[in-house]
Amino acid sequence: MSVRSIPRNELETLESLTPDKIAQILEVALLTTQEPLPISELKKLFNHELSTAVLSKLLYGIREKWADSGIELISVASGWRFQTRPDMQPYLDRLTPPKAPRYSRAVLETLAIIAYRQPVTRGDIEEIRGVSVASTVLKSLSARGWIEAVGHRNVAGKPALFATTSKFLDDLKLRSLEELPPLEEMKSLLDSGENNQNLPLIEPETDKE
Amino acid sequence: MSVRSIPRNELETLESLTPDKIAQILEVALLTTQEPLPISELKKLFNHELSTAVLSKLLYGIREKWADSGIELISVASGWRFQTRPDMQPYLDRLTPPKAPRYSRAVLETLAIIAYRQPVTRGDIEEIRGVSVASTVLKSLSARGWIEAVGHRNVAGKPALFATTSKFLDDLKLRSLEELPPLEEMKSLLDSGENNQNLPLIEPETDKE
Amino acid sequence: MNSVVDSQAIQPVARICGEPLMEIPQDLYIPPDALEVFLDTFQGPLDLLLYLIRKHNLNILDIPMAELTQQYMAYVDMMRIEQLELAAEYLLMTALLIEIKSRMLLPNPKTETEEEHDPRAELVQRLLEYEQMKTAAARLNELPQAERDFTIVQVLIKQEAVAQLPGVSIEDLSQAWLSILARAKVNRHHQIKREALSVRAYMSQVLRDLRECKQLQFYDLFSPQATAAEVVVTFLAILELAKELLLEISQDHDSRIIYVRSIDTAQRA
Repeated sequence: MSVRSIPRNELETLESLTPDKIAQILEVALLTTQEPLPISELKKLFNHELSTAVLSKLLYGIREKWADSGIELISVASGWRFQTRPDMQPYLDRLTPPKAPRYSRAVLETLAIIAYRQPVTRGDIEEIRGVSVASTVLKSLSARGWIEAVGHRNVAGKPALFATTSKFLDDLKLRSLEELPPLEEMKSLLDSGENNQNLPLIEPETDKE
Repeated sequence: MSVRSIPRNELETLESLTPDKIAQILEVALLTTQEPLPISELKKLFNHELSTAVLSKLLYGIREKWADSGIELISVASGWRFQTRPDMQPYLDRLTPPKAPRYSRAVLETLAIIAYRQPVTRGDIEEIRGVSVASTVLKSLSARGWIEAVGHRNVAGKPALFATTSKFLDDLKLRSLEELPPLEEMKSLLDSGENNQNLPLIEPETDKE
Repeated sequence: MNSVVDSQAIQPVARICGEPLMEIPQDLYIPPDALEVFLDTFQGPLDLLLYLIRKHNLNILDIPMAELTQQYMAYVDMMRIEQLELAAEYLLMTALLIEIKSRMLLPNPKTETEEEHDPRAELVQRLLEYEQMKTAAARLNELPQAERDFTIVQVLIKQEAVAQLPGVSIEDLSQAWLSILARAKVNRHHQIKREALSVRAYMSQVLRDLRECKQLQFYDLFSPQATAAEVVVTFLAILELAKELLLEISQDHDSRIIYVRSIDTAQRA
C-alpha cells in the first residue's frame, strides 16, 4: 500500500524542483484531469511561483514531446488538455461502443443557429428553421452541456435566451466562437434559373464579404 | 479536416500495424480508461488477433517506457491501468484540495480540555464538558499522537491522566503550551457578551460519539 | 469544394421499398408510399422549398404554383392524421406561396413608391438564412467532436491508502474552550490563570519523568539548563501534583535526600 511519503507542509520549495520535475508534475496534472486546465489553474501546482510565460514554454515542450504518440496536448477554450489523436478513435470504439450520440439534422441545425446567432430564443430558432423545435432537441443539447439559458427576452412569456457554453467549444476543440467555420454567403435565389445545371449549391460569392 | 477519414471497416489489418503502432494503441486505450483493462479486453483493440503473450510483452514495454514519469502502469487483480505515483499526490491536491475532514465537537473540546487543564482524567473531562466522553474520542487523539497517558491518579479505578504531547505542539506549530490563547482573554471575550451571537457552539449538546 | 455539397449529392433523397430515390421527380410528384420517408428527409416546408428551388433550378418567380400547391396540400392531408403541427406549417407555407403568386399576377398599382415591398423578398431572405444555417450545421458536424472523434485522456489519480487526518488549528481549540465556558456559564471550578497553564504543562512533564523511573531524587526533576522561572514553575508543578495526590514526596532521615515517587501504582502493574 502506498503511504503518503511527503507531508503537505514539507513539499520541496520550487527552487529545489528541477525543470524536468516541474514538467513531470504538469504532465501528470494534465493526464489525470478530464476538464481542460487553464494556466491559472496550473499555477496552483507550483503555489503560483511560476509565471505564465514559463508555464507556456513548458506546455509547448510537453506538446512537442508527445508529437509522435497516440495522444496530443491541445489548447481549447477553457485551457489545456490531453486527448487522443483522431486515428486512434476507431480502435477505442472497439473497446467501448461509441457513446457520443449521432445528432439528427434537427439537433444540428438548432445547434448551428444557437452557435452563430446567440443568444436566441426557441422562437427565433423556429423562425429560421420554419418548423417547431421539439423540447427534446433543446434538452439533448443542454444535457450534453453544449447550450445553456443565459437570460430571458423581455417580451410576453419571457422566453429563455440560449447560448453555447465553453464545454461546447472544448468538445469541438475550439478556443473561441471565432474559430467556428465561417458562415457562407448563400447563392442568391432570385437569379437562379439561368445557368445552374451543375448545381453550385453553396458557391460562396467572393464579391460579398 | 480528415477526422472521419478512416471508416471503421477499412482499418488497417493487423499485419500492416507496426509494433510501435500497436504499442501506441495499447497505451492510448490505457490512458483513456480509468478502470483496469484485462488482457481479454485489450485483445478487442486488435480484433483478437494478438496473443496474451504478445500483449503482455508490449505492456511490460509500456510500463518500462513510463518508468521515469509521474504515472505508472500497474497490473491489478482486474487488469492493467495507469495511475499516479504517490509522490505526485501533494501537487495534485493543490488543484483539487481534498475536503479536509473535521473533528467532531466532542473531540475538539476534549482536546482543548486536555491542552489547557493537563494532566486530566477522563472523569475531569466529563465534569468540565458536562457530558460523558466516549472512549473512541480519547483513542482517536491518542492514535494521532496528540495525547498520552502520563500517569494515573491514585483514586479508585486508577484513572489515566492525559496530557498533550510534543507532537501536538509540532502539528499545531506551537513552541510551547504557553502559546495557546490565554484563557482569561477568552473568558473576558465571553463575558463582554459582544461576540456571543457569533459563537457557533453554545447550544447544549448530548453527543455520544 | 466543400464536403456538404458532396455528401448531399450522393445521399438518396429517400428510400422507397429499399430502393433509393436519388432525386425528386421533375413533376414534383411524390408517390404516396414515399411520403412518410420523404417528410422525414426534409426538416419542414422551408427545407423542402429550398430543396426544390436549388435542385430544379426553380426561379422563385417561376415556381409552378398550381402543382406545388397541390403537392403541398397532399402532404397536408396525409399529415393531418398524425402530425397536425407539421401539417399546419406546410399549410402556412402553401398559403404564403399562393399569396406571392397572386400578388405577382395582379397588376401593380403605379401609385406605390419604387420601394414597394416585394412579397418574395421576405421569403427569399428566410430561405437564404435557413440555407446558411443548414450549411453551418453540416460544417459543425464535420468538426472533430469529443467522444465521437477523439477521447479525452484521463488517468486515475491513485488516492492515498492512508485516510487523511483532520486538521486542528489553535482557533479550533479556543473555539472549543469558549463553547465549554459558554455552556458552563459560571465557570468557577475551572477558572485558570494564565500562569497556571505552564504549571500544568510541567505537571505533565514531571509525571512523564516519574513514569520512566520508580522514584527520583527531588533535584533530578530539575533540568540543569532550567531558567529560574522554569525552576519555580517545576517546583509549583510538583507541589500541585502532591496536592492532587499524584505523587508522594519523602525525605530520607539519614541522607536528607528528598525523593519524589509517583503514587501511580496502576502503571507498574
